[in-house]
Amino acid sequence: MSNINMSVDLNGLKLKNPVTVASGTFGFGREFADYIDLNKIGAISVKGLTLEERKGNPTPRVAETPMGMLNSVGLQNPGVEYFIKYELPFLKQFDTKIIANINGNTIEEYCKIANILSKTSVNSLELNISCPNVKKGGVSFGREPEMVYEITKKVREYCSKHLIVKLSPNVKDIREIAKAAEEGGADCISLINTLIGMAVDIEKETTILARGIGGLSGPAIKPVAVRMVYEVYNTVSIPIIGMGGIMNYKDAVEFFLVGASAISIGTGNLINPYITMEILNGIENHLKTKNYTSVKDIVGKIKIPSA
Amino acid sequence: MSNINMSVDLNGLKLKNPVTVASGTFGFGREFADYIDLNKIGAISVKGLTLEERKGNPTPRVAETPMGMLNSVGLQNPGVEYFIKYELPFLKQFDTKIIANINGNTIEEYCKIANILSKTSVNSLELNISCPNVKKGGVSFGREPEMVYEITKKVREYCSKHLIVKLSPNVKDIREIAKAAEEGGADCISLINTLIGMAVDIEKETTILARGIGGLSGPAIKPVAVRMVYEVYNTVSIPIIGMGGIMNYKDAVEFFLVGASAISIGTGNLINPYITMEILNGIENHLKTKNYTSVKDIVGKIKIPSA
Amino acid sequence: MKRDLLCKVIEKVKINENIYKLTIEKPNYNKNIKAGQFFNFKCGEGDYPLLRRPISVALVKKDSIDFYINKVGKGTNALCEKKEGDYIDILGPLGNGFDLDIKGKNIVIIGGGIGVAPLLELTKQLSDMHVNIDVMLGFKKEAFIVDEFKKYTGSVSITLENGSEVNKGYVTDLLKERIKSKKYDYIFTCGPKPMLKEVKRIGEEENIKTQLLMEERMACGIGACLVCTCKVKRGKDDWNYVRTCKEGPVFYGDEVIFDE
Amino acid sequence: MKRDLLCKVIEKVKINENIYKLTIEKPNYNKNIKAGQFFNFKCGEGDYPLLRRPISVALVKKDSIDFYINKVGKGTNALCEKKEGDYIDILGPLGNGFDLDIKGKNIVIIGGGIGVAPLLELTKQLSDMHVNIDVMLGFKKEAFIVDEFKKYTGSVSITLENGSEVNKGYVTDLLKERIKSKKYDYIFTCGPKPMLKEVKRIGEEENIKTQLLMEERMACGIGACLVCTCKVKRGKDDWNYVRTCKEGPVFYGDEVIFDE
Ligand SMILES: Cc1cc2nc3c(=O)[nH]c(=O)nc-3n(C[C@H](O)[C@H](O)[C@H](O)COP(=O)(O)OP(=O)(O)OC[C@H]3O[C@@H](n4cnc5c(N)ncnc54)[C@H](O)[C@@H]3O)c2cc1C
Ligand SMILES: Cc1cc2nc3c(=O)[nH]c(=O)nc-3n(C[C@H](O)[C@H](O)[C@H](O)COP(=O)(O)OP(=O)(O)OC[C@H]3O[C@@H](n4cnc5c(N)ncnc54)[C@H](O)[C@@H]3O)c2cc1C
Ligand SMILES: Cc1cc2nc3c(=O)[nH]c(=O)nc-3n(C[C@H](O)[C@H](O)[C@H](O)COP(=O)(O)O)c2cc1C
Ligand SMILES: Cc1cc2nc3c(=O)[nH]c(=O)nc-3n(C[C@H](O)[C@H](O)[C@H](O)COP(=O)(O)O)c2cc1C
Ligand code: FES
Ligand code: FES
Repeated sequence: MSNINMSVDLNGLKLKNPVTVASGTFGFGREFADYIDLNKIGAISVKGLTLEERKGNPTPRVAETPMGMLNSVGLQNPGVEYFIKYELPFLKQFDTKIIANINGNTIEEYCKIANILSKTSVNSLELNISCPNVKKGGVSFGREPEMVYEITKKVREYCSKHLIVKLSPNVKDIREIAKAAEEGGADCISLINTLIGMAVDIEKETTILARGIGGLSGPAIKPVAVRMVYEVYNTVSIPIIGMGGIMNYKDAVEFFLVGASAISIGTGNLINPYITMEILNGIENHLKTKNYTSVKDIVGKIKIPSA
Repeated sequence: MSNINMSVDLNGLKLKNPVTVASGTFGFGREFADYIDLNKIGAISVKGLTLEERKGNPTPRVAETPMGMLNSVGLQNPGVEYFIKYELPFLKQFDTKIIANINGNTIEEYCKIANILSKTSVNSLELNISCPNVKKGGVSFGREPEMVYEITKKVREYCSKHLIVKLSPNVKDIREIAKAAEEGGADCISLINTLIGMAVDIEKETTILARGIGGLSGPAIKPVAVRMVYEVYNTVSIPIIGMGGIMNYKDAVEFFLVGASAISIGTGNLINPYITMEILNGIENHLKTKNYTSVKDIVGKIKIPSA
Repeated sequence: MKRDLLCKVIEKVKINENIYKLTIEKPNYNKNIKAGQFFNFKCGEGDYPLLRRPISVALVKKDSIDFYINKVGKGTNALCEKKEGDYIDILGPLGNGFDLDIKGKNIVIIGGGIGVAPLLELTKQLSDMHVNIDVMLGFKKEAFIVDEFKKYTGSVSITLENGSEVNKGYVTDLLKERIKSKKYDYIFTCGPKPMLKEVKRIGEEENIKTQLLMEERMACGIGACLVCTCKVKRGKDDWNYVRTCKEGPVFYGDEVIFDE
Repeated sequence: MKRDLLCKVIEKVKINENIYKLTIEKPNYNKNIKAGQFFNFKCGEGDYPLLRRPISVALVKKDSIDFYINKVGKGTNALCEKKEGDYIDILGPLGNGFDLDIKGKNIVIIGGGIGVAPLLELTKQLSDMHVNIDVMLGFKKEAFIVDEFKKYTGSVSITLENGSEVNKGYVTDLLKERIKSKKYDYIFTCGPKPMLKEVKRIGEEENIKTQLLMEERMACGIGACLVCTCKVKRGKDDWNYVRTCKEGPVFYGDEVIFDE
């Protein structure tokens, strides 16, 4: 397989391969070290971090939907200081890039956490302005271009690391949001976060999730994700990490073709802990079969038949 | 079954039962008359109409996605005059309500068609400001509250019939859109239309749909639809026709519980032409088992466990 | 009213690595089935995969129907997992079927790949009409159901794209060859799009009426959703999209516009 | 490194209308399986249904494991459709399992409904430790696997919610009755939430240590996604959400907070 060049450069963040894992679906990596060699992953985006510990939302936090799942974790995490002290050293043992997914109730909190993490060995910060599972902050920062521009610009001032902005699909026009992030100073864009959804237990006449709404992920949302990556690719000039329902190498290739420079696997990890390795091999084989020499060859190559 | 009251009043439009069929998935009814008794359907929303005939988009117009489908029909229809002359008389043979789904490139066109149809025997007009499959008009009218208010208000002036406004889920906040429709003079709201999506043929490196993007429907979108109906129910006081991925009576009951007064079946018709009758029976049985006497008893009854 | 029914798989035969024959009990309503019609199959268990898959009627027997299924994806793979005794939800018969109200005595039937399947019932029905039928079947590597065709006509020829010298080539080349010495009144065909295009061209060149069985991605199969359109001529300079599942899947060669 | 594996269904036995026993080949890595652990099952074909379903280890044998599956929805129904010889993708063993490093000789094991399944392996393992085990099993209408328990202890009692006068009632009532005359050192339990709550209460009241096997909706089953949380005490006045799939599914009665 060595003759395919799998490395990608996400505008300063160099990955040995384009297969990364999505925040919230890979914990801090520990659980997966039992199944796969973490050295072989392009990058790991860790569970969303906040300044202080968060307990998260009440249980039940998950509901299965047709080819999708709703989660309502609510950013449960031990806080950024705990992460730096106890989780980051574990992760730094591996030859992979560490992306810290950051969250806050206010812009100031985002800036503070960016500042703190800029002094650590994480390789990139991922500004999560798209979490639907918290009362304050979260997706409310990600739905208006003006707000996205402002928060990106402010955080940029405190972030000396590579900066990714993670976009919410719960918007009117993803292009204007992506443009705002680019103008605000993002080095890279990741998308999509979850769609907001709800599921009902018709016997109990309650929502299945204790909190009512949750974030929809998995194959069900793939068509929306692919469309949004396509739109953003044709709007901004910074690279894109594409995600949303990737379950096999074919799904991954769809994302490269519409313009993602790297892909991220979320829900797929929860179903098959070996999935990253299977997809990595699958992509390489596909490129080989089609006589490409680098994964970069197919990024954005899609054609629209009637265009 | 006769002891359950299934009739609903959608703010002036009285249906014998709350099971209706969604525009674009039931043609003008003819094809289904071979399978079911159209007299037993609450209402039929016909294929989207325009002033002039439309040929629609190039083929392929359909792609299957995980528990969903993308369509790119592009409002192919014979034009409103043809409809009135050749299709409406057929439909009026049946004891069901006829909803004319109307579309235009400009507000003027919407008004014109509303005016024309107001003089016919259709029972309601459904203002479709959410079609993702046309270049002009369509969803672009449905994404900003100001625009929704304006078009609803203008069309209202020309529409002497019951007026439904059909909302797009491709928005930032469905509540403000619904509010705008209500303020503009809508009698009723229907949602959701399709999410915008894309699917890729990785061998050919083209999109599967000739036009690239299409509208995502089916079970995959149900969690988004349920959430939006819930949000809108808690925002406006006009009734809601809920739809998006309803495949069985359980799905239908989810929609009632979150606030829909009637439900509409779209993609389900394409998979099972008997589905409306099966769902109608299923709803009645469910209500019986739970000792309700009317379908209205469960509308909006949902509880959020942690609230 | 029509009823769609769960119909029992009576027999399943592996034809080759990729193709299975399913013999399925006839739905128990009294409905004439025409050659060129199809059934829309629910392939998996429950709702997944979501859409039905159209499969042509290959042979209508007294109480059952033969279908030939080529495994190409989720749906056809799931179908080929069905076992004898299982029930399948098949909706149909759907579509127009071949128009057998034809003039002329010399018929040629040209099939390519899995597209040969619906031509079997056609050959059977035509053979009852006492016309001369030449059947030409083209395959990639391996022929199948040739013997079935031979039950209805003595003239069955085969080409293989990767064949030996005797029969190597495209089936349309065979047609072009034969046409030099024989005057056909009618061509019926089904197969991959490039083949249909070429047959249409030949028909127009030689002034022979053609009927093409067209494949298009479908959803409902009953004419309700308008996703399966085929571009056809309308009047002199105009065109129209019509439903492959309803106005088709069989079209006259001179009405179809192949420009997409 | 662990490997999840496609494991063969060796035997399938219908226990009653709703419950099946699946005996599945052991994954071929060398891993100790503890009572109270579970495997996370891929139930359908391919990707549907999407999430795995957790099923407790009921009995570990030399080369195989018994699981008892109660059909309640899509996933468990699909599992019960599997046939002998089919392969299932099972990930595990997962979770902490029961803590068998216990003090005291008098053990009571209380199970309700399908929750009796994991208690079988527990009973077996405890029986090797030469302690006294009273097993009390509660069912709605119909008891099952009672004979299996009898292989490991002479004391197995049964209650049926809809039973005859002899054994009618809740299993927790039986426990309350017995406790009057017998001093237990330890309670192990698994079953519906209201039952667990009641057992915890009794344990606290009587000052008997309890271990509860808790069920919670899961996704990954390996501790990565934090959706399966259980509310437990932390320190004196604080609490925390911990992962049922990783820190559990077995918790001490005195740590669990039942307020949701
Ligand atoms: C009128 C008609 C008759 C047909 N008769 C036969 C037959 O007798 N035997 C047979 O093996 N096949 C036949 N086909 C083709 C068959 O329907 C497709 O191969 C099948 O739908 C592919 O489904 P899949 O899930 O296996 O593949 P996938 O590629 O996973 O299917 C994905 C989607 O694309 C659609 N699709 C993919 N390929 C085709 C195609 N070639 N034509 C139409 N839709 C397609 C599917 O229906 C599905 O919606 C016929 C098609 C039509 C339109
Ligand atoms: C640790 C553990 C051990 C278990 N052991 C067994 C066992 O040995 N035998 C057995 O029959 N069942 C057992 N269960 C319950 C079993 O996992 C559920 O009944 C099953 O997941 C339901 O799936 P379904 O698709 O049939 O039902 P659906 O209702 O269609 O499932 C929908 C979703 O809800 C979840 N869900 C529904 N009910 C439960 C439940 N009671 N617990 C957890 N998740 C649920 C499903 O996992 C799925 O994600 C166990 C559960 C846990 C957590
Ligand atoms: C259980 C769960 C927890 C998640 N937590 C986070 C999070 O903390 N931060 C974040 O940016 N995204 C979070 N996400 C979103 C994912 O990173 C990803 O954007 C989304 O799930 C879409 O990808 P997928 O369909 O492959 O899962 C979470 C998703 C899931 C399923
Ligand atoms: C093939 C197809 C055509 C459609 N055409 C229209 C249309 O003309 N007008 C309209 O308002 N909605 C149209 N829709 C949207 C549906 O009416 C419905 O809002 C949507 O499909 C969601 O419901 P479902 O998931 O039950 O299909 C169409 C949907 C499909 C699948
Ligand atoms: S497939 Fe629906 S109209 Fe042909
Ligand atoms: S199910 Fe994912 S952490 Fe427990």
